[in-house]
Amino acid sequence: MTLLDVQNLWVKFPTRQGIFDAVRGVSFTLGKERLGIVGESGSGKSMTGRAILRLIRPPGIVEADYIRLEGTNLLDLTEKQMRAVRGQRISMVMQDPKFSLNPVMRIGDQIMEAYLLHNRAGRADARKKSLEMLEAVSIRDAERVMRAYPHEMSGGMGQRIMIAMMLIPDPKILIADEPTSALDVSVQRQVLDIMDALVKERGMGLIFISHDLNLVAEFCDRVLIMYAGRIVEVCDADRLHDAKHPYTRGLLNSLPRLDHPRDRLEVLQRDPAWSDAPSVGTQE
Amino acid sequence: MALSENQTERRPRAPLAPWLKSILVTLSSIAVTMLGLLLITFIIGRVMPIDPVLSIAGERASKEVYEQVYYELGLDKPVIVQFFYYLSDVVRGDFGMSLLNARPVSEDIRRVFPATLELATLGVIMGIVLGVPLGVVAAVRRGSWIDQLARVVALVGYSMPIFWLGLMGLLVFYGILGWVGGPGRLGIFFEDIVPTRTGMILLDSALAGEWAVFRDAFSHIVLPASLLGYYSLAYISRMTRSFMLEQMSAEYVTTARVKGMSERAVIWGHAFRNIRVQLITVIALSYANLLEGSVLTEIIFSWPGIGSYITTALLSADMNAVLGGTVVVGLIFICLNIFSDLLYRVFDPRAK
Amino acid sequence: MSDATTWRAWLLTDAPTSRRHARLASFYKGWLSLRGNTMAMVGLGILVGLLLMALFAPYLAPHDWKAQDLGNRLQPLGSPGHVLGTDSLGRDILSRLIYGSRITLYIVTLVALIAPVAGLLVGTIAGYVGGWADVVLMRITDIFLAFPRLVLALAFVAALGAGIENAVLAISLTAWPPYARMARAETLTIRASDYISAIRLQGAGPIRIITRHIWPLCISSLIVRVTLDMAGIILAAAGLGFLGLGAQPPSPEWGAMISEGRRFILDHWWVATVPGLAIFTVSLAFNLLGDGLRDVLDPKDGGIE
Amino acid sequence: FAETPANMLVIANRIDDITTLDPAQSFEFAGSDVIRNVYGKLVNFDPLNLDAGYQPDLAESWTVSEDGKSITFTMREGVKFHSGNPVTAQDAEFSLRRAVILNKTPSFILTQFGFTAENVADTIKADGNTLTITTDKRYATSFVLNCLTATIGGIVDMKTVMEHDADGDLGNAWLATNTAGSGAYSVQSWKPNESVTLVSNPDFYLGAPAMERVIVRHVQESATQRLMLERNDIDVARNLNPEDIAGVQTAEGVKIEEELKGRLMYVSLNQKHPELSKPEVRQAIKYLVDYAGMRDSFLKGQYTIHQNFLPATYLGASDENPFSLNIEKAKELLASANVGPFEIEAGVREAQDRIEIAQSLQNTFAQAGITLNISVGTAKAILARYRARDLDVYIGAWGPDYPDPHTNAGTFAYNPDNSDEAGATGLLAWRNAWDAGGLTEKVDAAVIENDRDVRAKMYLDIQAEFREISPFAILFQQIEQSALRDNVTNFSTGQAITSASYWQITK
Amino acid sequence: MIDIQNLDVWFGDGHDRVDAVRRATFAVNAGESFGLVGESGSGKSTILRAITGLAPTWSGRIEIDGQILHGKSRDRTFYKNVQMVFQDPYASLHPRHSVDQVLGETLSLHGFRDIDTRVVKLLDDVGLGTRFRFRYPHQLSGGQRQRVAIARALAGEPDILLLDEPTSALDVSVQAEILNLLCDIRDQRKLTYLMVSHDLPVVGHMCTRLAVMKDGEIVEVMDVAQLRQMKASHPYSQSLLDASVAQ
Ligand SMILES: Nc1ncnc2c1ncn2[C@@H]1O[C@H](COP(=O)(O)OP(=O)(O)OP(=O)(O)O)[C@@H](O)[C@H]1O
Ligand SMILES: Nc1ncnc2c1ncn2[C@@H]1O[C@H](COP(=O)(O)OP(=O)(O)OP(=O)(O)O)[C@@H](O)[C@H]1O
Ligand SMILES: [Mg+2]
Ligand SMILES: [Mg+2]
Repeated sequence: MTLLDVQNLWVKFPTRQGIFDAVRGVSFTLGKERLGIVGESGSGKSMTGRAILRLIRPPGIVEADYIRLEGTNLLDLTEKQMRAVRGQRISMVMQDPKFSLNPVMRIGDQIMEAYLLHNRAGRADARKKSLEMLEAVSIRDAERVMRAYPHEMSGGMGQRIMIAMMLIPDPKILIADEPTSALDVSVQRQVLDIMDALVKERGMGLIFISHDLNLVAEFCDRVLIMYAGRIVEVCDADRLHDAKHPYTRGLLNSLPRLDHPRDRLEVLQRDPAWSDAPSVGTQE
Repeated sequence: MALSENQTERRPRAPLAPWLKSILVTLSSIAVTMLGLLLITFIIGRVMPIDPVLSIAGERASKEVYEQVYYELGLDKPVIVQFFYYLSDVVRGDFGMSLLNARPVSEDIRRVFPATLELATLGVIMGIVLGVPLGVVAAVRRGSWIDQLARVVALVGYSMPIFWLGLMGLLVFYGILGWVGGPGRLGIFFEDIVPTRTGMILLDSALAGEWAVFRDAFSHIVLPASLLGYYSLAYISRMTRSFMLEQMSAEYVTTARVKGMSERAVIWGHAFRNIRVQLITVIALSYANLLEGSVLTEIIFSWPGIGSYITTALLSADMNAVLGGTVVVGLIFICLNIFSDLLYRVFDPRAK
Repeated sequence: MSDATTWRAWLLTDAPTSRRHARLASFYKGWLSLRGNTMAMVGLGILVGLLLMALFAPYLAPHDWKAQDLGNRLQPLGSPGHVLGTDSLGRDILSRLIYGSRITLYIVTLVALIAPVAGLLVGTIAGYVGGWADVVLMRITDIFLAFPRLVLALAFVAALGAGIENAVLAISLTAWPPYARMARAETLTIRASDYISAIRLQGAGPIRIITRHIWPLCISSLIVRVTLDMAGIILAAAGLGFLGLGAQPPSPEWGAMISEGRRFILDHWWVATVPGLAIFTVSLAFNLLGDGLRDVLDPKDGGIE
Repeated sequence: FAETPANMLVIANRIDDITTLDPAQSFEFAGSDVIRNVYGKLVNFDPLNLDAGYQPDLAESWTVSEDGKSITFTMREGVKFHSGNPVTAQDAEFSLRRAVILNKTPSFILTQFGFTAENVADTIKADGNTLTITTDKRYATSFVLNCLTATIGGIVDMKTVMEHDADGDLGNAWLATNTAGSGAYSVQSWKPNESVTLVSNPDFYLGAPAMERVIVRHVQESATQRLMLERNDIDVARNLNPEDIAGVQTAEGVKIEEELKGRLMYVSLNQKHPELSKPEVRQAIKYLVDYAGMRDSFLKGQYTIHQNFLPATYLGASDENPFSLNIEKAKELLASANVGPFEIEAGVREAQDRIEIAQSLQNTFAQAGITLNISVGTAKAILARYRARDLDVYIGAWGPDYPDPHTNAGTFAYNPDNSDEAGATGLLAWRNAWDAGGLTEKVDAAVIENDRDVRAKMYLDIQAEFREISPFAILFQQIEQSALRDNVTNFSTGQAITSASYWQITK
Repeated sequence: MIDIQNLDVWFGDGHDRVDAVRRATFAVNAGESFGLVGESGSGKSTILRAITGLAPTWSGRIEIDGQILHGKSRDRTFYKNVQMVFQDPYASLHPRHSVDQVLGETLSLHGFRDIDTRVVKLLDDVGLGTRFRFRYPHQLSGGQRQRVAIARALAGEPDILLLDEPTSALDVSVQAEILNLLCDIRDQRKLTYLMVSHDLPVVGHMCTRLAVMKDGEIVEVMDVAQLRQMKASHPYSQSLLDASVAQ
């Protein structure tokens, strides 16, 4: 069943050289699944995620035929109604935990705030819920973490806290913007496992943004490959290695591999035609 | 002046007995700064062509009288010796006698400083109460008419000669409209009614329960204080705006929005919290500047404050008074600096 | 394609072909973003006007700025021959205002050349060298910062004698410490950056690093600050003039004109108000331009990407 | 905003010059105003009849010895100090001796009669109810008595003062901020740069003053004073400038009172300057002043043209004012001395009216080819240079120290030793390096002449010569314009001869 | 070529002291590429900074090309011999200096005369071409910036390059270009590399031997064959290997 349906999404920024299209006519749907979005830096992955939540501030412009969340078009909602959507129904884990937590607020307060915003509950209740949530993302010393400030946390913990904070209102959809790229390989694993478990248990829809093809291939159900603001290819994750688009192939081949030593790495040859071609739609 | 740049200077220090070390460091830096302050003031006193002897002996003094005063002041001793005499007195809290009015400088300062303190405090409060919200709104609505209005309001405050505003204000609100009390701190009727405890008439009269005096004192202070308030409003709102702009583009603000917070909660609950620290520094600085005494305001409003005290003393070569006043002002400056540092530690968890 | 558009394209290129081209292009982009800022352009316009006024003062001034006419003093605004009236000695206020722009510009330029440069020097040395130099220099800065500003300026003017140059020196003397602090704080962050490490690895010495690598980065925020402080500088000069210690008579320095006119403020308000408005306009212009420059120069605000 | 109370007088004035309230030391305008109301003197002026000259005050009468060197005063009976102690000859003896021994700045007013710390025991002596003072030579009695009306002649309460003697300072430190007199008022509080509050002495021997409290507030700005007066917050504004006087004149319930003061505005030329030392140049400059233009414009109502060193109302004062602006004549004079264009520096303190005078001079001088560069500085800085004979031209004011012609004659036209070493910084002639061209002896002679008319004639002669040859161009004499609420009567600032007194004022 | 023995590096002193590197010992032969891997904060960069004199305090023995180094000062021959490429291409170029200025200044510091021709050649060497000569950093992409940084490091014609995670801030596609470039110039100029990375495949691609670091200590030195066979002797290295391959 479709949770989110995006049709012909454009994100534009007016610049001195004219209008810059960060996202050009992207369409996709999301069910209760793990949808990966990959692409090189600047290909518009984050902007797509933010546009869904209507977080693009002026002068940026978001245009789309519709962005339907379980049937309602988010573009038609007032700012006030939109606030009820944010957090409670769609949540987003930001790219960099270091900058995404308020440095002068206790972590506990920030998590509880997210809960209290959408639930009529007392602080004690919120506290209990927050502790549970922290434990759910495998934070051991949850009591201490509640009292701590963001700068006292390592990158991995920060990322997990972000996840806990975004999941506490129990959203239908979670957008995770490169949740692991700032992390060490070992910590990366743990975070992925946690998210995986949560998606499975709660039946959420997950949009997983990353630039790491291998990671997405392994972790997600379906993958969108973006290039210059467009979706150039959509494929099932397990079939990623059979992808046809030269861009996707190039990305895959440019990675050094421990198991396949090579003298030279393959270098992506960009074809201007890629960015002119229309987005690959995914209407099901 | 934006002390926001200082963040880098205030990296957390030793985890080892940090309080002890930082207290020692702070104390020694105060001591060094004070010593330098004294030294420079002293040098200024010596190199100025204003002759302290003349201010005592007067224009018509004969040579003998002149020399007598010269020796009385100890001016025949080497400058270094004079400095050390002075230093040892100051350490004992003795700023010497004012050459001009034959009283201990410390007594004078006790009289004039509360006047300035009262004025500056009220002024800075007005500046904060109006300036901070103005700055925040301007930042949030960047580029809107309200931002432009805030800018013009602030810039007028920045660039209008304060004495011009002062005289005009006096003409309009006192001379024509009669809404406020005139120059001076109190009307003649109310002079010497309440006992001097703090030296700040508003406080003294409130303590004594003399509300009529309080009202009169307030009617006198409100105009000069608004003037100073406007001036600090200009500065505070500009700085608030630029701090807020920086915070509003930070990722955690987006995070807060993602949570579904209302814009107002995002601004005041999140972004504003983060500028508190910088704001404190700015306010402290602005307060310190007001406490330095706004000479021109004090002259126009016949306000017997420390600014005009020091200036009069300087113009008439009353070096003891100048030195005393400077030391006090410098000390306040340093204290405010330390105070804002302390608050910084309280408000910014990263500074621990 | 018209000439203008090719020029524009040439200037907006992201692949400049020579040093000059690169520099011009980056100026042009700055200019474009400044031009986009209406308020800043208003400020710039006023300042250009001021400059022209100073330049062509002899042609613009309707009267000799020092010609007295005691029988025709304190004429109101709009009186025949004297659009802005006359002052206490019967001199034409408009002419004095026009010639006064030269002095104002002179003050502003001189202070702007001294205080920030001194601050930059002290701040960057303290920040880069660190250790004892830092402690000593910052203590000195603190002392000057904690010093009552007017006392310092007055003392200085009193020591050297009244006069516009000394007033300027005195103002500079009180104005540098904030710049030093700012430059130091900035240096501290720059010092730790990789590009400084990189140039050190090429064997560059401290002088080269400070002058070629650190200064260019501090200067932009300094410029912004200076333009914002301009109002303060003009007013400080006016303040000294108010105390009779600024420009010497009969110099038509605007601050001095206000302080002359302030005696008549109740009955002949324009005598003080007209130069007051002039100061206001110019400092407003500097402020507006400063705000605009901040957007262009300050990388934090995302002017130059 | 009601009016000031009926028994209270509120005056706005600039009082930042008060440095001490000790009559033996005070030498400033505002201080003299206070002391005049606090201390009785042996002889004094009647504020309601100043033209009458000195009158008995604490001394009921006096006699002059045959040789003219001793004056014996008989003290008035029944007068009491504020402390309740009776005023006695011993107090008078103590007060005068004290002034001589302390040797503060104004002490020359007494010591010029030959009193020294060593000889006061003999020269100033009380005996029962009388006090005898003996001068070193014969002086005009009027001269001596006029000097005793100066501030330094204030009689202090010996008992009270000596209770506060500290380290043998004869109570100097204590008297600086406290008062112990017998006058109409005592000082209740003096807050420097803020206010002086006087309370009346109900036992004042001339009767209890109508104004029970007099508050003198320090208000720096003329505009501010005017606003306060218009708003009824003060009764008297003493420092209004001509424009504000003109403005306030039309205000309801305000009147202006004018009194001729002793203060003179003058320009002096340093004789060390090669060009300025030429007689023709000195003379030319006197023709290069736009006397009438200045008087009628920015000095309007506050100065009158006066070209002699004795202020009008003084004994021997002259009303000859021969000079007026005459560029042609000045040019002729300069040409006759073969003087081409030259440049000189004028020192002037930072007071608007003086700066304007300087600029007017600059303007007229320039028309004869003399470039006048104006250096504005603080009063102290400019004075220091003046005293060091370092200024080409000084533009300043001079007020008499006591109401006798010698006060100005002895400084403008008197210079026994013109060498740098003499360091006679108190003499204006010396400061301008002018040897007074033989006037010194004439001044010496005039001061001992006892015949009033002859003495007056002598001063007239001195001034006539002075006008022509001296390097001083006396310009104006001050008129003090006080603006009062119109219910204030009998207000007097003491004209040219003394200070303001308040006991006679009613409302 | 590089011989490091018992290297300790610490920051601050007394109770502030952070021991960033402890008793590190390894050697790199001429022409060899040696990798340093380990988790974030394990002290990899610090070793490089100690060699170049950018770390404040260290003890132990650092020998470069037969020269024993002392303290923080390095002489001219050292700078000619040893150069470093930094992790973040966005932070390692002066924001107000054009490519031409960066390279020109470096060349003149190394005492070259024919600066213009050398700048052109350097740009060619790193595959940028003269099109980029007068651009400012903000006009360059991350990969292009890293090329400039490499060109700068090559300007003095060094024998040894210290590479501090040269590609970790870059995209996978750009990473390939840079890694290829590094391989090419190594072969052309016979360079010795000491390369820091936390990405095992990258190290495996570039290096012949590597040291694994944990908490400031070198826990194991192994060669690339062992790496490929996933045979680490230390449990930490093993867990690191497992984590990277699991993807
Ligand atoms: N405020 C803005 N004004 C103009 N262009 C912008 C703005 N914000 C983003 N862009 C551009 O939009 C494009 C898409 O950015 P986005 O952040 O979505 O990239 P991304 O795919 O998330 O990259 P990364 O992997 O680096 O996070 C980029 O080219 C970026 O330069
Ligand atoms: N200037 C410094 N002052 C104090 N501690 C420092 C300083 N620089 C580095 N450290 C500490 O030294 C340790 C090693 O840092 P280093 O930068 O070498 O790690 P790294 O292995 O390069 O990590 P990364 O992969 O994140 O670059 C860290 O714990 C770090 O906190
Ligand atoms: Mg992104
Ligand atoms: Mg590192």
